[in-house]
Amino acid sequence: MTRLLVTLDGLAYEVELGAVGGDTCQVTVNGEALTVTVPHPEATVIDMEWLIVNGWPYEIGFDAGLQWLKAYDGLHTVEIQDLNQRVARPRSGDGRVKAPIPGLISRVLVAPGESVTAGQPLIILEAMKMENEIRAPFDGVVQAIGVTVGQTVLRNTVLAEVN
Amino acid sequence: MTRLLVTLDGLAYEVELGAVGGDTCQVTVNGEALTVTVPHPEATVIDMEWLIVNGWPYEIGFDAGLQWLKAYDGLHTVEIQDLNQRVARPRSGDGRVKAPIPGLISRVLVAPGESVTAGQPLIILEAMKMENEIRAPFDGVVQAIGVTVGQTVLRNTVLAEVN
Amino acid sequence: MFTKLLIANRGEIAVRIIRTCREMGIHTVAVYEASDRSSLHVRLADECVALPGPQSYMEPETILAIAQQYGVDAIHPGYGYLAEDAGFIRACDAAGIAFIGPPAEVVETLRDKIGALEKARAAGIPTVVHSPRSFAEDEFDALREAAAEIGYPVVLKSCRGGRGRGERVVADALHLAEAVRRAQVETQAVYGNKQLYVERAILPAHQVGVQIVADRQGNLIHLGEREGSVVQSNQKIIEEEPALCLTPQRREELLATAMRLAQLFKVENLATVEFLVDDAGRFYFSEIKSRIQIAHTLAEIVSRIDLVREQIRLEAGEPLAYRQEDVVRRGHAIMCRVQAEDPLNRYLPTPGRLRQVRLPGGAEVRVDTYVYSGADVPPHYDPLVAKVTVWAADRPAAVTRMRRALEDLGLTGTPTNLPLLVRVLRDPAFVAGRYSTDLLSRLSAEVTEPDYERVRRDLAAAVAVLYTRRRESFNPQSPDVWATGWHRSSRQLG
Amino acid sequence: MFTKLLIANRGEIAVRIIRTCREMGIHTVAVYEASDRSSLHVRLADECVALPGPQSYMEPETILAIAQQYGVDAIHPGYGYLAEDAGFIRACDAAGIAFIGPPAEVVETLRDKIGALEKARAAGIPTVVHSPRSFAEDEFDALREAAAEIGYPVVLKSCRGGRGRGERVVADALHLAEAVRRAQVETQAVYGNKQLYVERAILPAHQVGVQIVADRQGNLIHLGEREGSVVQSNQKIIEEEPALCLTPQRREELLATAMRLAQLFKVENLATVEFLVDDAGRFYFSEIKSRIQIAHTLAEIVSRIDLVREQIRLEAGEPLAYRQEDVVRRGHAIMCRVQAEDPLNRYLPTPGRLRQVRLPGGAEVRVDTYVYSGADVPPHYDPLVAKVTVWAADRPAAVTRMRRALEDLGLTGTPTNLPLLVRVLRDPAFVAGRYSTDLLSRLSAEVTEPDYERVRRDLAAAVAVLYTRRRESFNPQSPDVWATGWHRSSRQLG
Repeated sequence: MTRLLVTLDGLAYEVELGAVGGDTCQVTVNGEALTVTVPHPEATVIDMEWLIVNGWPYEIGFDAGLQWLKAYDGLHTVEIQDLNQRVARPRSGDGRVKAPIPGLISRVLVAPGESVTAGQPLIILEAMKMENEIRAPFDGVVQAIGVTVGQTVLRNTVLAEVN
Repeated sequence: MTRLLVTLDGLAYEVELGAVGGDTCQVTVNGEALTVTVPHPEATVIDMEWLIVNGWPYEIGFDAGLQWLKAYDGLHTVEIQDLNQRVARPRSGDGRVKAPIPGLISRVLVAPGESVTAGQPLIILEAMKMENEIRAPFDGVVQAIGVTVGQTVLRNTVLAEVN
Repeated sequence: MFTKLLIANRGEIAVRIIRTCREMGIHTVAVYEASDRSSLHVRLADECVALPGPQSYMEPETILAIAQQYGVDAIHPGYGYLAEDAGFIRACDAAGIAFIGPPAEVVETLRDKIGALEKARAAGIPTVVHSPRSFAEDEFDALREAAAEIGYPVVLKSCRGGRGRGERVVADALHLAEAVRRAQVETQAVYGNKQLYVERAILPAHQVGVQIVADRQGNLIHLGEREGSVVQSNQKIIEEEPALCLTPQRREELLATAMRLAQLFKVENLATVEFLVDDAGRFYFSEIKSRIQIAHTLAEIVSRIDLVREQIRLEAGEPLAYRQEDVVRRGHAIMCRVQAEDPLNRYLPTPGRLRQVRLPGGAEVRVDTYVYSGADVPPHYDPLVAKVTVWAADRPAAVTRMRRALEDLGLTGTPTNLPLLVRVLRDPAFVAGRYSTDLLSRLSAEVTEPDYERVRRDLAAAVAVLYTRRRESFNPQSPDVWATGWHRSSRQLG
Repeated sequence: MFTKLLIANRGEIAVRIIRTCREMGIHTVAVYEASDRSSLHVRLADECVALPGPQSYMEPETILAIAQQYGVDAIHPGYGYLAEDAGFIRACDAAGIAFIGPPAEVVETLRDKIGALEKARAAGIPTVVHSPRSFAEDEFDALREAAAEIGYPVVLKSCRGGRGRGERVVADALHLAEAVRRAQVETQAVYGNKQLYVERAILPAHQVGVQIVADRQGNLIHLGEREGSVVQSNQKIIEEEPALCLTPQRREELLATAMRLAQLFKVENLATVEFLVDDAGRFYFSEIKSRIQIAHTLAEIVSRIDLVREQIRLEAGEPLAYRQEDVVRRGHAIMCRVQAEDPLNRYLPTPGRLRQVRLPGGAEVRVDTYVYSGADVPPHYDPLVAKVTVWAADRPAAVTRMRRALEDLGLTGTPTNLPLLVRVLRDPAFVAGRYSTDLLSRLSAEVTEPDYERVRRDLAAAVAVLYTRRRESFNPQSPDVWATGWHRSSRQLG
């Protein structure tokens, strides 16, 4: 039995569910029993995009990190906590600054050792003819710059580290 | 170097080609050199459906057995002979009668041991509300009937054998 | 207005009805059978209900029970299935659920096809010569006598609904028995009824239907006529509007006759008044279909009126929003039915999973379908996969627009009749607009284009590359499939 | 008429041009750059030619060399790139290749935006207050003085082509320097030019463009006006026709003014005369775009005239086929731009491969796109992925039709702005038709529906199932990604 706390647009739902491998599973949300059908159980999980909950069909888009969910009525933010695992929330102080999209490094505005304040632009990343500022996540000191001007980077390439 | 005799709508073309793994390959057709680009070389082969030949793009549909080819101008029949392999043409006398489509056996018209003539209906296969006659491939004797009335069969299930 | 509507159908027409309901703010309930679960109608409805089996779409009790359980206030039957089932309509009436369509009595009158023909003839309207009654399975001798009296060639027709199922042209008495047997098997499968009647065949012919819209207040208008003379296995695979086989004067006569018939039979909601037209332009009343038709998209794209919206409005008791003179008809429209049928295997149905579905887009191209990349064409139903409807200012432009739309349309995973449609759209007789119901048996030999030599050469190169790549990617443990020299005749490929 | 035409563009507009050429029987040559190879325009063209790099679409020499090598007799530039490059037009003239668009002199006159504004004002037409000249990168002080003289808020604008790139509203002098720097970076990237000028900002405003069609014989007509006031990053993401911000009387005045301007500047082929309209309904001439626009589909779906066909016909020297009174305008149309942009990440571009593309269908819904299931959104270009245009008899029906079309549209693989578009289509101010260019900054809080509670509960269940299935299917060798309790803040997911 998996127990999850699903927070949708800030509203928390306690969800309990058993095996999810087949095309139908029983799910309890805040004590209410629901039947969830996965019409294409054989599809790879990343392709799965619609489910039927108690006879209501939902087409769902979601991001790779399951941070948001797109339903017919627009976007919903999502947080999922596994109540069985009780792992402490990791420190929020990850100072690795990653490329949010692929692109070209057009300028580097700071140097290692320099002090920066939260929100200060560190690097300019050009993609689709737009100039995107990559900013410091918090106040701190630049530990390293991982890229040079003119370099093409992939999504999630570490651009800089701040601590 | 692969050498093939490709017969398209009854017209024969002698084709020579080297490695075909990448996105571009050199092909000689009746002595004329052509460049063939496969825009999605990473796609599984069954999904491949367009190529660029000397700058002319072609969208191509073909059946699982490569017996026909659909291009923008309609259907073309295809036969391919590997000139390097020189395997004799197998005897055409295969008497196994297979289901051309999935469906339901609604009637069996002959019994093992019965003599039949080419084209004689052996079995009625119902699919999509249509009655399809499955006929004898040549004159002969029914060796076996592999199905019973009411049975649902998949494509290529052997329904009967005649020899 | 209704608040919750059940769609008692599947496939493209279910999707089409859901779309209008969503535009009208009406909550939709879809029904589906297991093999149909990937259909778009299930995904797009507000609620969806699983049916016990493939036959359930045509089971009045099953559908009505679901309608009551889900508290709907209206049922849209689409075409086929329960669309012309008077008993079902009465059951809906009794349950206080609106049936989107004509009253039971109208349906009953119209489904008695021989009675309808006689009533029309009594009103002075020309009809096709037909047998005075229909015949049960054990009345073959009587049927044969009726056919002899009418004179060959004759057409066998089902007493039940349309869509051409069971219809067969019989050239002479010798072929009658076998034709009757086959027609009965088919009508039994489709309509659950084997009763047949006989008509004199008109060959070559044109099939013309007039779209009628009628309110409960007694007003009715027509939205013009369409011609469906490109026929395969009795199904109209290509239809166009306006009809090509009519002179302007004949067109006016035919439209006026259709209006008279619609009034005579007191049609309500949507109906199509159907005629056969011979090569001289004479027309004969054939029947009235009192439901939405597959080809209704032609009237919609020409008139820009949403016929499903009108159906729902009229059933809710609202009057017609248009007078005849408000209806603007200009330009030309063509509709093609894309079906899962194998063009190289006698057009046998080809259910299966579609890998890629790429729909055509751009100006004045409309697609109605229940499939998408990864969806299934289930084995139990009609092979209709998609309808493509185009409009243009004139017929030549509509023909070239349809041709490019069909060339844009990509469907892989299971064979379809697309190559046949493309061939018709390139056929000189079709392009010239000179054809009748025998077009498909007279398709001209391959169209030769200036680039023919280059295209063949390039396709040979492309096929060689595909074949070699495929052979190399296959599992080497079954070399016999791919390594034999004469690939095409290899045993393993059946 | 032309026999072979090169499309000097990419993406949806290249596909759109190819479609009309195929309908006209004109042979097409497409150009593409490696990352763009999976685009539909490459697949649908008769011939395709690889370009050396992403910049090549805007290189006059490269394009002209290909045109000559392939023996084309016409070039269609689409929008952007070479559409308003007078030098390129002259080179085409010199090479004897028809450029589908106005003559070089007209383009030159119109691209001198300040000159055009002054010429219009001299003719008595109201214009926005603007700086008397434009400023180079090293003339910041002069630019600041000009801004102070006009009075804040002001708008910075590029001297080069449109599409809003580089345009920035500046609230006060404090923010001018940074805004100028950013505008210059952007205009350099898009147009290869940093020259800026200053206009007085009209806030809130409405952006209205009038579609003009003009032949070489001096005849011109308009196809009505469209409003593009739903603006994000200076791009009109939703446009509609007719404009909502005009009374019938103002509309007539504005259309008449647009016709006068079109004559004044001797426009030829297609052009859009653009105005700013303030909340009181006063309009100010802004500029003329002498090319086809992204939103031309609105005029097409309302008038049912194919504008690309008209462009080609007119360039071939044929006269206008329509008089003003022949143009039928009825109903209402809306167009949305679907863009590859991340709605949760400041709408940053999201190039990548699309897994599933499911286009909406049904009545009066038109889609223009270069993608399909499995196609790439390349990293170097505009994030525009698809345009959805709908028509209905009135605006409320058009709004609900667009809403259902957007809900029908399925795009997975990379985020898009679809959630934003859906939200606008549900916003009360938009639905009521009372909005101006600041709509997106005033979008109402989430729309609460009656079923809100049930939908949330069901989505929570669905997410839980998806999450659990995904976690189970993932490689157990990296448990840290999925097994941490607070999934969202997990380091590994960045």
